[in-house]
Amino acid sequence: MAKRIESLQIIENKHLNNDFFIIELKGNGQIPEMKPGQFVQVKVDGSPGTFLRRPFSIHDVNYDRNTYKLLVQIVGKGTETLSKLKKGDSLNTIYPLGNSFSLPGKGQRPLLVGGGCGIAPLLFLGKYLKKNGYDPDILLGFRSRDRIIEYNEYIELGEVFLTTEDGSRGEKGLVTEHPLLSSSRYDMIYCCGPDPMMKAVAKFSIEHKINCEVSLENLMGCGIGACLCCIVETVKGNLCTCTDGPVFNTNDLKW
Amino acid sequence: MAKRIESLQIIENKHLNNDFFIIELKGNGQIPEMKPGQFVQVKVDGSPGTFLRRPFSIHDVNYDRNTYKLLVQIVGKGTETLSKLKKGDSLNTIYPLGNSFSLPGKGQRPLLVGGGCGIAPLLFLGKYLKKNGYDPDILLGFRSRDRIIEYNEYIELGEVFLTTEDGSRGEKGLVTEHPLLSSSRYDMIYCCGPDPMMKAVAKFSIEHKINCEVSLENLMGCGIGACLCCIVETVKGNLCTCTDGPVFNTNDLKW
Amino acid sequence: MVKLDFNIGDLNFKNPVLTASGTFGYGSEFDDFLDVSRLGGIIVKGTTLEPREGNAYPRMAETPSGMLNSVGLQNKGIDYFERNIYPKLSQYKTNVIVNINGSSIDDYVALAERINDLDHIPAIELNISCPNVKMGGMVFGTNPASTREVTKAVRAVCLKKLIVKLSPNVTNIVEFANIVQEEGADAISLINTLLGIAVDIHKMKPSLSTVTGGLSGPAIKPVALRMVWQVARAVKIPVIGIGGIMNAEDAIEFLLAGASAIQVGTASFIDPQTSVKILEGIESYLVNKGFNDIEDIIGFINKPC
Amino acid sequence: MVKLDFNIGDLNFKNPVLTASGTFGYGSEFDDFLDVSRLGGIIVKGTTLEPREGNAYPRMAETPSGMLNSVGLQNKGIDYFERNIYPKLSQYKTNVIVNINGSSIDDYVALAERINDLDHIPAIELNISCPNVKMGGMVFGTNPASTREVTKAVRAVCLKKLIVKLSPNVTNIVEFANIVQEEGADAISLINTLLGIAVDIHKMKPSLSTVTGGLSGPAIKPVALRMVWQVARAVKIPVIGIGGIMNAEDAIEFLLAGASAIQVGTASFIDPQTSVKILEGIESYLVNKGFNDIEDIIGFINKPC
Ligand SMILES: Cc1cc2nc3c(=O)[nH]c(=O)nc-3n(C[C@H](O)[C@H](O)[C@H](O)COP(=O)(O)OP(=O)(O)OC[C@H]3O[C@@H](n4cnc5c(N)ncnc54)[C@H](O)[C@@H]3O)c2cc1C
Ligand SMILES: Cc1cc2nc3c(=O)[nH]c(=O)nc-3n(C[C@H](O)[C@H](O)[C@H](O)COP(=O)(O)OP(=O)(O)OC[C@H]3O[C@@H](n4cnc5c(N)ncnc54)[C@H](O)[C@@H]3O)c2cc1C
Ligand SMILES: Cc1cc2nc3c(=O)[nH]c(=O)nc-3n(C[C@H](O)[C@H](O)[C@H](O)COP(=O)(O)O)c2cc1C
Ligand SMILES: Cc1cc2nc3c(=O)[nH]c(=O)nc-3n(C[C@H](O)[C@H](O)[C@H](O)COP(=O)(O)O)c2cc1C
Ligand code: FES
Ligand code: FES
Repeated sequence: MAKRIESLQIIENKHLNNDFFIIELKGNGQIPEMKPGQFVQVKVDGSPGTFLRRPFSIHDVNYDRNTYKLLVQIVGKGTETLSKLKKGDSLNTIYPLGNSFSLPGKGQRPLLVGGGCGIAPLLFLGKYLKKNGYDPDILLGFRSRDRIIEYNEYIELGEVFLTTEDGSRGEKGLVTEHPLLSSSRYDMIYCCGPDPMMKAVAKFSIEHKINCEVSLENLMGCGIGACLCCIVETVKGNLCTCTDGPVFNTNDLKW
Repeated sequence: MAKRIESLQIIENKHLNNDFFIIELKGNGQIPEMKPGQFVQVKVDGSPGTFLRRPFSIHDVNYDRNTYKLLVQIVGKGTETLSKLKKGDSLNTIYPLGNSFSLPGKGQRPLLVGGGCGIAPLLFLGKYLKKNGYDPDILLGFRSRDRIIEYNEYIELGEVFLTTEDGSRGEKGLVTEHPLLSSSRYDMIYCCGPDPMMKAVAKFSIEHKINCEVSLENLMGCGIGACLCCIVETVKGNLCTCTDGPVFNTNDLKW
Repeated sequence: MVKLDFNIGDLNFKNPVLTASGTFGYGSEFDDFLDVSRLGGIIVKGTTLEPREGNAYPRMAETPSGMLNSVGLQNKGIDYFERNIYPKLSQYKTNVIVNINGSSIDDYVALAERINDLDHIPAIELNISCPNVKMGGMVFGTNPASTREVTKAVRAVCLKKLIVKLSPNVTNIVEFANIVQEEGADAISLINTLLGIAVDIHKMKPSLSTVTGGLSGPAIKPVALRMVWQVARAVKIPVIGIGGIMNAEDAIEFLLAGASAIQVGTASFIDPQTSVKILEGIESYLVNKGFNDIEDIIGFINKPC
Repeated sequence: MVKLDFNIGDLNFKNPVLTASGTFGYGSEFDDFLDVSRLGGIIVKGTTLEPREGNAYPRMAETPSGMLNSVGLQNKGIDYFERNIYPKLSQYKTNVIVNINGSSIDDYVALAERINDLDHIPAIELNISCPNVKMGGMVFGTNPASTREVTKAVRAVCLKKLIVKLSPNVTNIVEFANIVQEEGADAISLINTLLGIAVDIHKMKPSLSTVTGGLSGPAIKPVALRMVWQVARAVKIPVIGIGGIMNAEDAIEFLLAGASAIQVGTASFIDPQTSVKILEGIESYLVNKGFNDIEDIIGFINKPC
């Protein structure tokens, strides 16, 4: 899967709420095959404070339309600048980057756990799991009822369980407090979200000997393994999030 | 005339051709009184290469509409970024800055000479002269027929004479080659344009003992007399273009 | 109310936001934009004994997140200053500090003596770091022996608070800081500009008439922060941080790294109100973080956590 | 056809565009984006005798027009390099240069000797300027005596072309350039990163685990250009310019200032194709300006006009 650098046309920039938006990009030629968990490095033009590219997970791919989507949370200047891009603008991206989630063993039951912008890679992953004959359950955590995004997309992939921190919908609390987790119905957990969430899920998985993969965030200089800035300490030594990850098995992490 | 710093709303950005555009800015409160020759310092957002503000002459002022205009030529990244601004966007400006053109003596005949983006301050000046009872003639130089801009605006102020470098309209050649100049009908010449043009006009004026004021361009750090970067060598020593100028009497310059 | 003031010896500054020499004129250039008296202090234009015309044009070039200048201390000299500028400066209700420059130690000493007589100037900033003059300037500030000599000589006559402004164009900034502390400086300010050049590839010439100039602006902030951090850990006297401070966040970085106060330089060119905005921003930061004395955050990154 | 090649001694480079150590991996990371063999040369990752894990996370921070890194020479050591990386590197039809690093002079000497045996490595770059390691690195490169000693020792054993990479964190760069020339270096490359810091004001901590890191990117370009200009006028051996080169215009600034070649660093992170774009841009510039040999523009700004 050769990496490429391309200026892609934005065919839609849909704002989900004040914090989240989805950019859909159209391939120039045929877009290459991509795998869930992979990411792209985006060049943010017109933001003087944003010198380096910004990494975003591949949220969804549509080979028929020849497009892929990024789900982005506005957290700083770079993402804010991206939020203002319009249909027809172009976005320079390097993609597809990184490794990807692995499929569960035959007949195993997968659970997807996500929160915040961590839900981004899980849609693509869920679709991929379904296509490969798995029936994922999905556990998503939000701050409150009105922060819930992409619910309709996930409901198509499997049963969706929700937690909200204020209890305004679903279970009250964090995803790790949801009874579903301790039901230990699952053989494989995929998790992406804020660090504390991933660490809690990893701890739970290790305790219950459930296979668990997380998609890590990290400061990235290059995204292609050249700068060695994005390391994560693993049992195999310092590995690069951008090439050895972003997906890691929690058994390999020093959490 | 107190200087102010304000984010002003763009109520129009009119592109005259590929190189020139006119931005009309609306005052927040009442715009202050401005004088022809004065300029504004504009903050260019979203252009990483553009660290400092950019100076532009006040092209036209409409106290009734409470607006003023800038006529801008695209020459680099800053002006290119400005060219893309749209109605409703805001532009942070410091204004009004610098000195201004002086009125001719009673009964004297003024000539305005301009070329390129140097025509910018002359419209405001022409209107000011007319209001004060003078009948300016106007000599404008362009590269070719299709580069002519603002002709209709100037024609309202007085008789307009044109030169084009390729002779496609008006006299062929540079403004300094126009027979009008050597007619020595004028008592006061105001000139703004490329350096070689201003120098040629200055030389002519000095030879013919005609009073002549030019509006100089310069690299500006601050625009308010604080950095001392914008000096011009004069018979009175190094003066600042931004506070002692931008308008200088050619007798004072070491040309 | 958050406590914002700090002292250099017994000289009190009502807040830590000062303006850097050569970037704030004599204050009056900014009267239309802000109330200069709100600031902790202003350091006025580099002043010399005799009038100076400065360097030839062009003296400025824009660079990535910064600018080069080679103004070369253009000023009308101390006589003119005393007669025409000092009276106006005395109206400001803030600490007005004169940045002094010379081509020889005698020049510096003479200037310091002249300023002893000016009641409304409570401190001088000894500039041994100007990269844009052939004689003096950085030559003093990049040589340990000359740094010692000029500081000692000025200290011997100076009745005002003495701030020494260091050059960043050295291998070991701490060495210079220690020297000026030993010689009796009351505070250290740093950094002056980094020596740099730019080339006009169309004209195939240096962008500045002097070839080299002083680099200022956000580009130099990481270097400035590093030097402030190094010096603040080494000396006992207050350190004033300078270099690429564009907003309150930048200023707070310097305070956390160990600066007792900061100077706003190039930023004032882009937004003349930067200094007061920074003052307000520092105050909100302290409030939000629950500190009621700015002292509590000075050098905070050095605290074990 | 424009003549673009240049020589270090009898080693020919087909063009002046190289890639900087630590920013281009081992070349293969870029195979998807460009034909590495088109470049004048590549300088591979900083290599040490023993494997190194580098510094703790976080190792990177973004700064205005630049970045700080404190990677700290993470690499798998010379044995691994020789076995697993060298064979692949030998496929490239360009000059592959190894950047060598040590904690002691013996380390440097041992590495140079190891590389003598590698036929497809025509030159080494002696890195005495890494700011991110406690032992060695910049400690060598900021002390004239150590610079002399290490250069002499390596020169004594090194059968390859010897390029010495200088640190910009010094008062007088020319002093260091003269020393390495005297000790037999075949070329000088500069600059390595400027020592800087950044502070996370939300966490109230340094942004890097090591506090200080190396500043790279356009922010340092004016300083890099200044040092290249100073050194190129002082020495006879070729100078390779490095620092904030993002595009052909930047590269040409360095050539006009006196560099015989340039290295592309941080820019490759933002656009992995920067190096080939620069190559093409230099060629068009020469054509447009009517030069048919790049030699004609090297140091052009020094010519009287
Ligand atoms: C592999 C990977 C996949 C990601 N996928 C997504 C995604 O699908 N959707 C999404 O919204 N976000 C995703 N992120 C996070 C996203 O990259 C950051 O939110 C973004 O870079 C912030 O840019 P900014 O300029 O807006 O923020 P800044 O102004 O730079 O910083 C704001 C905050 O974001 C943090 N931050 C800055 N840069 C990075 C970075 N490169 N990585 C992580 N944190 C950073 C800073 O520490 C700071 O707290 C992903 C990160 C990685 C490493
Ligand atoms: C008092 C004054 C009034 C001006 N009025 C007008 C006007 O009404 N309309 C108009 O189109 N232009 C005017 N200019 C020129 C205008 O400021 C420059 O064209 C503009 O700053 C270029 O910005 P840039 O980022 O697009 O160009 P850059 O990419 O910065 O540079 C492109 C070219 O413009 C030159 N340049 C850059 N900055 C300046 C500067 N501050 N002053 C002069 N030249 C510069 C550079 O040397 C280079 O050749 C005026 C300049 C001054 C000093
Ligand atoms: C145009 C200009 C003129 C300057 N003149 C002086 C001066 O006269 N004396 C001095 O000590 N520093 C002078 N400086 C340096 C500044 O005071 C300050 O140390 C430097 O610009 C770094 O801060 P900054 O990045 O915030 O601008 C000057 C800087 C600029 C940009
Ligand atoms: C992430 C990173 C790692 C680096 N590693 C090395 C190294 O191992 N050896 C070395 O000599 N220089 C190293 N450098 C310095 C670069 O080679 C170069 O000198 C410096 O970055 C300035 O150039 P630039 O501004 O174009 O990046 C590194 C730079 C970066 C950004
Ligand atoms: S981001 Fe550069 S190696 Fe991972
Ligand atoms: S532009 Fe700063 S003094 Fe004129």
